[in-house]
Amino acid sequence: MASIASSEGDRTLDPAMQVGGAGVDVASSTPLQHRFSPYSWNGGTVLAVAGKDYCVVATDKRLAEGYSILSRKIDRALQLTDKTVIACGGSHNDVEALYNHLKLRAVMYKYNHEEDLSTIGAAQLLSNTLYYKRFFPYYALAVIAGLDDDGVGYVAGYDAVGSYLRSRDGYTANGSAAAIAMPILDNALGKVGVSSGLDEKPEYSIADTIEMLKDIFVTVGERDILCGDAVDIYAITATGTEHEVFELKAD
Amino acid sequence: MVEENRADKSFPHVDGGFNFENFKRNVSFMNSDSGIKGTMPKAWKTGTTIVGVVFDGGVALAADTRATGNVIVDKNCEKIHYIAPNIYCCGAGTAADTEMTVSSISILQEPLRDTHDTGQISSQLELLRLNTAKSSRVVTAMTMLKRHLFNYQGHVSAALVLGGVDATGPHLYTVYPHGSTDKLPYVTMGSGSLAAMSVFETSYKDNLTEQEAIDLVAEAIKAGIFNDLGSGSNVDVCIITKDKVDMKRNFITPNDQGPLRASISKPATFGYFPPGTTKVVSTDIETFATVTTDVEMLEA
Amino acid sequence: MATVSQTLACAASGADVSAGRSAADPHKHTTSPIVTGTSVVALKYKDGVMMAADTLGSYGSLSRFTDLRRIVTTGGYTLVGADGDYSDFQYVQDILKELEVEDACVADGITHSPKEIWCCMARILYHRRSKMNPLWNNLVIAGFHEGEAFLGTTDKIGTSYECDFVATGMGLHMAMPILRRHWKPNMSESEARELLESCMRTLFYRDCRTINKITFASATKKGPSVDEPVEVSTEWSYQSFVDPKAGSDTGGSW
Amino acid sequence: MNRNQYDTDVSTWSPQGKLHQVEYAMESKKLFKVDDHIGIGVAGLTADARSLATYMRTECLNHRFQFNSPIITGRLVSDLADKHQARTQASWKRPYGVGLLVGGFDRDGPHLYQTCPSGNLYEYKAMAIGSRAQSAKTYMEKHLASIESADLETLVIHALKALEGPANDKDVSMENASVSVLGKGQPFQILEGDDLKPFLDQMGR
Amino acid sequence: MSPPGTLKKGEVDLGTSIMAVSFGSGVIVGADSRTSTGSYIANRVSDKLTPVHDYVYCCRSGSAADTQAISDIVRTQLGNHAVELGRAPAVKTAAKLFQRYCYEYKDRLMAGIICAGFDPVEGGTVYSIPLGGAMIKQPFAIGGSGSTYIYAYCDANYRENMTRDEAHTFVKKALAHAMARDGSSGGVIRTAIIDENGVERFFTPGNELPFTLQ
Amino acid sequence: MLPVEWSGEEWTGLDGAPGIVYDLGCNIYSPDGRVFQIEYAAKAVENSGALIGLKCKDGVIIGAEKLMPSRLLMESSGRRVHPVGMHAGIAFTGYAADGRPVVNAARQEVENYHDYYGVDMPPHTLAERLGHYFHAYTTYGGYRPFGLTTMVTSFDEVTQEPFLHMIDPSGTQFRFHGAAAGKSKQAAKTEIEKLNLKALTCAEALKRISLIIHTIREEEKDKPFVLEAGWITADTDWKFQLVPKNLRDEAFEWGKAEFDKMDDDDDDDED
Repeated sequence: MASIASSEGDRTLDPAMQVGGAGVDVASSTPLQHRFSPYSWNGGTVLAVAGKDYCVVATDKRLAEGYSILSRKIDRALQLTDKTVIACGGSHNDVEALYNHLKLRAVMYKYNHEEDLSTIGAAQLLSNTLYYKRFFPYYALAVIAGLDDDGVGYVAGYDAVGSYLRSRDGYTANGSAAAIAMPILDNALGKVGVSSGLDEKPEYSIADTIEMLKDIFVTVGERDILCGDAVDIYAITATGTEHEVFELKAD
Repeated sequence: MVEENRADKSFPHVDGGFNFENFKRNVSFMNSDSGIKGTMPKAWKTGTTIVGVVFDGGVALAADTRATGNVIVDKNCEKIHYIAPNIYCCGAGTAADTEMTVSSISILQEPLRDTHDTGQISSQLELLRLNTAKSSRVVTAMTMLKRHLFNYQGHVSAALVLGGVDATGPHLYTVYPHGSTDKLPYVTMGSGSLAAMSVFETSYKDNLTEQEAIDLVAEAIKAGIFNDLGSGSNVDVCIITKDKVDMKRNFITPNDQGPLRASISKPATFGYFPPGTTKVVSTDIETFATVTTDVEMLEA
Repeated sequence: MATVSQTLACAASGADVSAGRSAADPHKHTTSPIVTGTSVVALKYKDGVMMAADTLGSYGSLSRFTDLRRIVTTGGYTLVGADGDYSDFQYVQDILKELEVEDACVADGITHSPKEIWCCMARILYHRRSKMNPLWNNLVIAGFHEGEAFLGTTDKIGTSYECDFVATGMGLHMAMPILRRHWKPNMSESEARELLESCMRTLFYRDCRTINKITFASATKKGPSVDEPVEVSTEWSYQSFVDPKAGSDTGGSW
Repeated sequence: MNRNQYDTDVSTWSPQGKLHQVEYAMESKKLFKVDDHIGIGVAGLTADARSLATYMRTECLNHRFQFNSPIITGRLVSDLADKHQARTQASWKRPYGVGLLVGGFDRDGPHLYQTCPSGNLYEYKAMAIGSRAQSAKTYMEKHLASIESADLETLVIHALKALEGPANDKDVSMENASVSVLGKGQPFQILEGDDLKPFLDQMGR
Repeated sequence: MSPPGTLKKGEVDLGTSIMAVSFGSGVIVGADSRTSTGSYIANRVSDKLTPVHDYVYCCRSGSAADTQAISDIVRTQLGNHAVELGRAPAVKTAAKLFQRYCYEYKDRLMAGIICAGFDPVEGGTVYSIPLGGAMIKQPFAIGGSGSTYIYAYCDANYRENMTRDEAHTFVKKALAHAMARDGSSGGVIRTAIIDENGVERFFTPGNELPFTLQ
Repeated sequence: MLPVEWSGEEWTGLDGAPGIVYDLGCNIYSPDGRVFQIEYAAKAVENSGALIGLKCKDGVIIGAEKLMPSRLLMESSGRRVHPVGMHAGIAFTGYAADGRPVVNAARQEVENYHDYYGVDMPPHTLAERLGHYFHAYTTYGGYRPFGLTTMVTSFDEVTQEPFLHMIDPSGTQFRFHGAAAGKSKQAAKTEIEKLNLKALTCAEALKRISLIIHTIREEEKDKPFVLEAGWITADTDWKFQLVPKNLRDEAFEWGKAEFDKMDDDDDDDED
């Protein structure tokens, strides 16, 4: 009987992995035990679109872990300056740590330079900050959105260790549903690599862009289980940043 | 002794039952450093919240309608399966396993026929009914399911809620992938089972009316839908009483996107593929055959 | 013990959490819980915040310690509840005590607000996870300060968020659905208590690591307080519980 | 003072041994933001003041990082005074050559502190430091009741008048004065140049 | 694959306290009612007392699937055997059948079984068939993960020639203590008394247990 | 501070006369075996407000006279009495800026002790540790001694009573029934000796301290001061507590009134 008792303590405490159905993973037979992981995968989808004098970035408010919803109303975006917003999917603890660090750096920058960090400067700072932890990375899938020094919309996407690229076509996606959102953006806005009508893509207004992003979130929310509940939308123009929350379905 | 050991090594000792060598092989593939690592095809899961409750004179079953692979593969799938005219079964786990397991005992067609045991399972419920001229009993279906799953030692990943009404009254079971069963007045299964159980543990009472049972199972499924990411979309309900089965497909649709979509005034050009989006590189039309139609009137 | 400020000074600089040095040193740290507590459940209501947890300290599956208090008060406004490893929670309590003494010594009439304590705890837990030496707890921090109820939580890797109601551990799976279904803003004290009892009852039914000896605590404008443990009522008398084979003779056993 | 010949660049010493450019730069910076809720005015060695301001800013940022809340001014200035004091007790250090007026708005209301090179720390209802502090103090003592009950606008005018002293012996102007304000719902802000016009107008300057 | 003697991933566990005691004219079997997967209680009122013949019961611990399957097989075989025999089979026969399967398939099964019953030759009889498939006759037997907590209690409190009521109280109290300390045991206490008159079943609800932790 | 300065050639007194160099640092003894720096530090204390500590029937109280040199000062400014743990507090008089590092050191000691041993630091240990701390600053040439006399009170869990200790700039510490420091400490001691401490409660003692301070500062009674106090009593659950303002104000007024009465009596006597 002793082995019955002793087999108890070793097994995982996560019931979702054990209850019949979803927890039964035929392909895996690794022994179940406590192993500490400093990371979690909390989802988070970020979409950003840049216009000629504006930028819109949207990210959902669901904090998920495994099959559970921890919160339906977290803030995934950081308004770093009047004209720069950063948003990340990934491991939320790292995302928040990254934000706290960036906030600190932005304030220090302002003390030292007596002006706000520019979007392009912030983009480089974000890259450096991520790469600084190259061998114990921040699990943060970041998008930066804002206006560049000329007042033109700027969006860039990052990997977790700081590689980044300003989007040539002015849109990017990162995080949980990026893979299914990107083709939609390509279709709506992409100029590179689309076979016809290269010059005929319409210039959307900031209002249209916001509506478009809402529609994309509704759409990907139907296919990505981690994406849902609500979206934070930040619209950045020379006069400042406007914030709006758009509800999604909660299942 | 030495001789025997050597023999053991050359010829793995299998004394009856099933052979799970392929399973072991797959695991070693998954764990090896070769290119296949992590690339085994991923089966669709039914994520799933499924529940059942016994009420005065019948059984109520219910399920959500989300199926998940890498993405949600079906937003409105059916998880309440027919077993017999008086018996239905909700399935959770790997979609293929639940569907095949259920159908294999419910109809003549036998997708799982192999040399090992379908000889036993081939005496399926339908045949049994034809042979005995009696309606199926729930305990029979339950026993067949548990035998089948026990034989596969958990590798057939089907977790079931089985309910029905037979000559001895209403019965409700859960069947676990390894082949154990429980008989209870209220049951839940799947990744949303804990959420759904929380509803039963706070709201169940003995001698529910049919309407109370319907409301209760719907509420339990909703708890799964809104708390478990593996479950979602709509609520299907199936009411089995002595004389009839009432399948309420999409009984509740709490995640209708209509109002959300309607609230968006998206630009007309968005989401629209204008003719010519896919560039025509060249055009070449060749006539293979000419089809003519001659209609000849027959005289009356 | 490093002081709070020392601990956090490192966290702020980010310096010592940078490289693989600490990550590659797994044998030094205990990375599994030993004496454990299960779910903590808490919610906001009209007068403040209410919290509940049972008093069991499990040792594997052994119900070893039967009177562990896993909700404590700290400062003038705050309740802290914890699941997970009890020794780590005691360390957390030492840190809380330190903050409390600091406030008392400065004696400027100001003590740390619940939100500050929540934030501080999240930093500490994140800092420890970054050293691959986690404090194995989910912490629930609740309080009532300057007329407002606060409720926040952080897990062992520092994932933290504010909320109107929260449940940790098994509670995340079984109490959260109940709370999401029945919680509403401005519940009365008795409604809130009833809802918490309903959560704790369900957890007692369905979590192997519970006993029916539960502490309820609240933080209101009168300050934080933790009650002595009580038993919640349970239901075992459903007809088919009493006689599992009632109404049928199946011939078999199931 | 006639110092114009020698104040064109930073590398020219005046006959009195002063670097006017540097001093002008310092003069223009007697007020520092430390956080949204804390500002300082300094009198003495500006280099020391800068170093202390940096220290205070870092402490504020660290506190925000740790607790996500503004530091309590009294606790910050206590640490600041400790820094002053530590410089007075060892022979290989020199005291900070600067005194600070620290204004802060905490959850229990506004506070005004003064630190001294000695390490002494005081909390005041109103205070002045620097070369012409005595006349300002005389003014403020005289108008203490009015200062204690003043709204922000009146307070700014009191501050400007205190700079002039009770005898109005020197006029303040948009060029030679700046005022920093902070309070409830009012993050630290420096009023200078045109910002001061309405106040000066009201004072009839 | 899981190592022998442990549960397979996702398998349902009877993590259990079970017990059987013989008294002069019969036996008493008892069990808790908790079935768990991990720390989730999948069934809080399960029935781990399973009849295999008119006067013979088994108490199941270990894998729910394995023990249900074994007891099904044994019940079937015992039934056939009884028909052939023309009278009720001996308890020892039932235990022997359990041993047969538990021993033969010891590397694939997780089953700890107590087989107890009444027959006219031996009276009330208790056999323990622990993991590995031994078969040991005992005046009383305890089993399952919860049993480790009550060995001393049972040693101190078991007496030969207890009356039926004394034995019943002994079983319920011992199980309550095991359920109190073992996180994998709990719920209600189900007991059955088997003697020459047949089987009588009893139910002690979870809120009326003779002992709970205070 | 130093009474001498370096002329470039030799040490001279401030008046230009040849200086005495024995008092420049703690590492120099005078020919008659004194360390002048310590004595000078004690001077700083003797120029400061009074500090009075009493061990009473139901606890320990320490009261301090805090001078208010400016109308613009907040009353709470420059506190002389500080908690250093839940069960301990200290008060000081002398060179005020030196007080805070001592308070911080005491807090660190108390906290570390509790962290390490899991129980509160006993009073005599706290006094000893602080004494060492003071003393350390009297043994190095590079440092100057603290210009402070400090009273320490803390509660002993074992004997279930609060202790009163006093530490002077040299680091010398003793336990007292009643102690006084600062300006006119002799006069204060005389007054303390008149009290029946075994019968006095802390609440009563607060008033007595007020009266003593009013009495001994007769010379400068027009200079405003604030009465500060801290106590550990049965009523505070043996925790150190700063005496609430209303009680202090009440005691202040009582002391003032009593003193005025006595003063009047004296005047009458003289008539």
